[in-house]
Amino acid sequence: MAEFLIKNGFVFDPVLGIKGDKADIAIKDGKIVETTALSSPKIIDASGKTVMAGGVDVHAHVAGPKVNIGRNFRPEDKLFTYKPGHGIERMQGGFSVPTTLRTGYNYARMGYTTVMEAAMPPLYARHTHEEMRDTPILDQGAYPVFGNNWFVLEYLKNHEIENTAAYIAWLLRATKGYAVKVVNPGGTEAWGWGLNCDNVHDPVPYFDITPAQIVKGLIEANEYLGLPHSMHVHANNLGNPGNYTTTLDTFKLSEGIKPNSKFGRDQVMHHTHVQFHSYGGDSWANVESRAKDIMAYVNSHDNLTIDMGQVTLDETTTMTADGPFEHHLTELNHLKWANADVELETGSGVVPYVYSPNIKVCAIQWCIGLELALLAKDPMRVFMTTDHPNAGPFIRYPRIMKWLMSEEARKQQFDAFKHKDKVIEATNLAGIDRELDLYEIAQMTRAGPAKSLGLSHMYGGLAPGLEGDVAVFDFNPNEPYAPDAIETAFSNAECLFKAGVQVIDDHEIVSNGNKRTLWVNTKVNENPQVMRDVKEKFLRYYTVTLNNYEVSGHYLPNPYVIEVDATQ
Amino acid sequence: MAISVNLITGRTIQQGVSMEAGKEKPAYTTACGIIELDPVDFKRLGAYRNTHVRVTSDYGSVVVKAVEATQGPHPGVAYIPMGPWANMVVNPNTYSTGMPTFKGTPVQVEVAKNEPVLGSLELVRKGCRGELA
Amino acid sequence: MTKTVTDVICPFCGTLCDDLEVVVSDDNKQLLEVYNACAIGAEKFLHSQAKDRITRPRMRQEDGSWKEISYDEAIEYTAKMLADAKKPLMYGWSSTNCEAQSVGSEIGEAVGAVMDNTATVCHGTSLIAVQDIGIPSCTLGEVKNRADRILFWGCNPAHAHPRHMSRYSIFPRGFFTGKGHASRKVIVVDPRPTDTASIADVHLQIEQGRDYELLDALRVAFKGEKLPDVVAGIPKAKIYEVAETLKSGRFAIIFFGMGVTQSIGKNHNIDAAIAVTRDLNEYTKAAIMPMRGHYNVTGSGQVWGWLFGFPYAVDLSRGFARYNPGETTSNDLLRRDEVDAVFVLGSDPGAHFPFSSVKKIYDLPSVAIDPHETPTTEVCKVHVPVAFVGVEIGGCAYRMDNVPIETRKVVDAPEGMMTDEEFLTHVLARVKELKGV
Amino acid sequence: METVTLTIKNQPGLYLEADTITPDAFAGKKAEEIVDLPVYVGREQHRLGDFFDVSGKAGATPAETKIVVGGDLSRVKRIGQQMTGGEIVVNSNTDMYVGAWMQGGKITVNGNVDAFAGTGMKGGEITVTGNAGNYLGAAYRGDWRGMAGGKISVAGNAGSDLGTFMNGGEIVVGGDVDVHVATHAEGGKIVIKGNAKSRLGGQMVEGEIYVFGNIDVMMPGFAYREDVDIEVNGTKGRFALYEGDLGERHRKRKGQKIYGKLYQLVKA
Repeated sequence: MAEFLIKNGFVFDPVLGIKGDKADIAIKDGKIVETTALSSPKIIDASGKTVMAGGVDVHAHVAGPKVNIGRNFRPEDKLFTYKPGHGIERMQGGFSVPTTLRTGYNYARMGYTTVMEAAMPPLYARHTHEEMRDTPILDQGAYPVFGNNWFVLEYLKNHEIENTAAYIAWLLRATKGYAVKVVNPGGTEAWGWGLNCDNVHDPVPYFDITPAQIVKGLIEANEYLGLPHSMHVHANNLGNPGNYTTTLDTFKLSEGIKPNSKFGRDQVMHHTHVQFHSYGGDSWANVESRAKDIMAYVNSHDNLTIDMGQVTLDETTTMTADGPFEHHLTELNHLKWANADVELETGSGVVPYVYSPNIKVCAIQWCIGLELALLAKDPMRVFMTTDHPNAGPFIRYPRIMKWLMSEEARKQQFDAFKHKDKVIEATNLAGIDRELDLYEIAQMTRAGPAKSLGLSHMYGGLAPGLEGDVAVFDFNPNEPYAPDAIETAFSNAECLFKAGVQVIDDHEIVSNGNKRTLWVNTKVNENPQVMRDVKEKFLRYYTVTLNNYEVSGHYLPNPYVIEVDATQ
Repeated sequence: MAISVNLITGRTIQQGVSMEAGKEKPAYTTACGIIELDPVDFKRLGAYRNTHVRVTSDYGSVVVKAVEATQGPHPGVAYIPMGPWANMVVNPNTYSTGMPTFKGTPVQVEVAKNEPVLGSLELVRKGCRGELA
Repeated sequence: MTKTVTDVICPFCGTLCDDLEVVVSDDNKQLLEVYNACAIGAEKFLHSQAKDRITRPRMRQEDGSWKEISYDEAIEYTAKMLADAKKPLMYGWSSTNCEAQSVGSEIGEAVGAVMDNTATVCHGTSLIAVQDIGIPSCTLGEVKNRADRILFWGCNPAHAHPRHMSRYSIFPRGFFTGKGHASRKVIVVDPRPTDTASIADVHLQIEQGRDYELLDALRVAFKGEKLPDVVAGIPKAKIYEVAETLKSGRFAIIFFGMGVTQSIGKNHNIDAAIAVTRDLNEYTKAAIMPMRGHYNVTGSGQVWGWLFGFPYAVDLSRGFARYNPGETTSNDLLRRDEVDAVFVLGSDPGAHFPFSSVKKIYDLPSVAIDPHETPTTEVCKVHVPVAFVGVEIGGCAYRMDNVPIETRKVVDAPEGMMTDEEFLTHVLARVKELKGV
Repeated sequence: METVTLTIKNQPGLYLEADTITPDAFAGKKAEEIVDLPVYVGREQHRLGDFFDVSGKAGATPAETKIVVGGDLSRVKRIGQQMTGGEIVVNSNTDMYVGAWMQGGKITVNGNVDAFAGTGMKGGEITVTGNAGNYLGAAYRGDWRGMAGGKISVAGNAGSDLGTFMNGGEIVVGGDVDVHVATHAEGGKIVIKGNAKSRLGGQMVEGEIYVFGNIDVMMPGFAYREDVDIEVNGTKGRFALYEGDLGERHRKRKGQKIYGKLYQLVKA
């Protein structure tokens, strides 16, 4: 394989602790190596430019059934945003819900190389894998959802952690999944009857269990298995005024549980898109930021990581396994609503949404997301996301960088709000003058998420031995720049290497890379009871047979299996 | 004497089975080269069951065998199983939706005792070559 | 000796039953028996064994007769036809697997084709409605386990989806529906007293073509507003009664079919039915589902969705994907003389398009890829027989509720026959050569 | 105002996509530059000059540019698409998408237009002396933002799906209309001087429809309220006022529910 030497760039790498110093980065045989290991590398002159590891997205909705509903039911999202094929690039379409090809190319342009699909309905695992297969360049994995799964509800009702763990291991293997995802625990099952679980103690109809029991039990089962990632939760009560208390109650469920993982993570809970969960007030009229309370908790509890879910002020498409929330949303904005409940497992909904700077609530949401990041004491535990496409499309990450790195850019946005004064009153952001630097950005977008995923042995840094995922941006951090220059430079990587293959050269996509699908194969002790339960449920309640459930290797042409041994 | 009826088309199990067994086979014609009429309409037409009839709309004409409605009564409504016979007469107007108006075509039905019901391949071939009466 | 293959997926309709058992000879050459399938599904498996099956490509001669040609010649003809055309129509894609659909999409992209599937004459108008108003839906297992109000509107599963009622909708005993049929109220809306209507609790024999009005009347009734005395031939008392029945259920499901998608109003009928479903969610839980026809028409819409962003009628001619039914749909393209070549795979427009469109196919350069001899193969210039997907080759298919299932190969195709995917892969390679890419 | 005259000289084998025939694309250009603008037949790109004789020159801005198109344009699509100002006169029947997503200026078609004219129109004026096809002044597929402003006048008949998802602006049809008028509308005004068939105002939230002739079948969701004496586009008379769609959601203003309004002429 080719050798590359990226010379003289300003390097930002939390793994090596380099904070913008000039350094040379060497790539050989797909990995980062010591510069001395190269014999005749292709030289990339990065002088005056920024060099970082490939970006890692811990939470985005980029592949699978609800994403495709979003594409297919929004032809207007593609109007006048088409891009013809060019060179090796195939044709691309879609703004808020891009086609798989555009997804791969646009992440690559931002210097991202690993993207996790945040919610895979197990019964639709094949679909998710088909889309990931057709997403070029990126390494991907998908999180099957567990928080409303009938097996889990029945086992955890009696706190049967070992059975839950055995079932998780089985389902991860059957679906070729990566981690344990929980969305509105219990609430989506309640939505099967048009109901919801509004807080962590609100019992799930019929199943006689509370969201708190589900979340805590799944954390314990996750640690019983020692999976690479922690339990990854989207709590109850998303998007409602006053919901920050539910969020804090959910956080607290992680207390007292220690990580048990050989994969280097320190957290037992990842709470996603916390912006949507940090609202005070009791109505849309008096909704306010509670980011300070939320971050006070996060900053003082190190077994927890979070991501932002930053609102980007775009017209977008919301989609989540939180079925009741999407119904609530369509009743608010009257736009088209898709819902897809999945037997024994989960549900989902999709509704377009316009985050307008002229609407007070949207502007407050924008503030809250930024506050979370700017109040973070440890950027290794607070990650940049938009919960793509829920709070905005992922292509806005460079714009979020601009807002995080420049108080001036935030002021410009405040000035553009119609209800600026009311927004300032309801939030803390105007009083925060912190400006993040690129090192902190690299923590939030590279090293932090990689560590949280249990993948710091592969991604997130530039230390020898890690994957050869390296991005070069046409940005000189040592010279004065306008805020917009950040967005421009980080939207359009000059060079990108993915597993040692040059994917972007001089801002042009030159390779479709060698995408891999990551999944976790967990070895557990034989558990006849769980296997009996699985057989029975398939016989009686599922509409596919057990033998037609497991995703075959055929769907993962280039798998990367992470082996976990939980037999001890 | 011709009668006017409202024609709809659709699937039948016989249409499905014979289609999978081969559209070139006589069973397909038996299943789909028919029009299901209500007894009341048979009376209006003055014809016996299982008589060949000519069905004509603004869009075309086809000879099929008239049989008694299997899922009736539905006076004034006639049914030809989906297939090339029905498609000789259905309203192709899509109203700019892509979808022809397969259901709800006003047609005239008249007795055509001595005219043959063609097989599917022959019907389509002759139609394309302009060889149909 | 024989062996039995279990958990076989039926490649006929969108019900995509996956519990068939097929007995084959030990050498995988002969398919002998089919169990658990409906009459249509069984026939599909058994027909693959027909002795008179066409196993080699053929080309129509000047005198109207067929001449056998090699697969290579068929590939050459197809690739040249597509590469030469300014705007070819590549139609069908519903009776094949997603793997073939994916390769076909790449061909379409390379030649600037319009890609359309059988939804165009089936549930295309449903897809338009979904784009306008959305669709609250669910998997079929949700229906089995929860639904106590089953409404079939303009569909007749007894004939079109024969095992639907026993597997999913009327009869099964699910988790919350332990009494099966007895735990459910079944309503059928159809202008004919169909065989499905005969097992319903209520049949509304609607005046044909007045679905939009009746659906609107239900919405008026939900809100307790006044109705005219009779709507669509149904007395208002009956409409109020049915509205109450739906509202009083714990979980209502509406299944709909060609009765609404193909009658006047088309997408608007579905739009109104979805609006009814939305309304019901203010009182109880409700979902709605199209009774998709071909076993993998849903899959082609999914594949094009993630590759192009649209579920059917995708115009790639300008190098990017555009969509507008009425313009980019097969029957409009053919009627308006807007395409200059026709490629058909996995469908039979010759039998299922209005004849005026069939005549246009006959007048154009055309290729049909189909295991069967059909009215389409009869009017095309070249017919390429292929292996039966789901019988002689596996691959992914999507059920009517979008659940993907991997179909199984149960028996070998006749010696030397290509699969859809193989044929298309060769055509793609040749197209790329011709285009110099 | 400067005038550019286009006369079609070659008919396309299939259809010609000519979204470059707009004052916006022509502004600031001379005839010899205009002939180089791209047009498409299927996947093939051509020059406008391959199909049209071009004479005259454009003004400096779209607003100062008038385009007169002649010859048989029945196989030409997208004339005036997305135009923001200026004027186009089409002296022929023409195909789909005339003035689609138009924001300003004026289009006059001396002939018929096919479907999707005025799709997603925001402003400006379209006048058709003949008939219009389906989806006149309607929204693009999936978009809840249909016609928002401007005016469309058709002397003859219009097809189905007139003003679907209309939010504003005005459509006047001199003749008859086919099924589905103002479906899902949340605003705007539609005047039908001839007869209508059925499905007027289905799922209508707000807006106004005026019908001077017959209505074959009234939506069950429309209820008769009262007779009113009003003047509509120069016609004074007594109209029966219906409100609906009662099955649809409606906003409240000052405690009053706002319905879609359907006026049918009772007596001129």
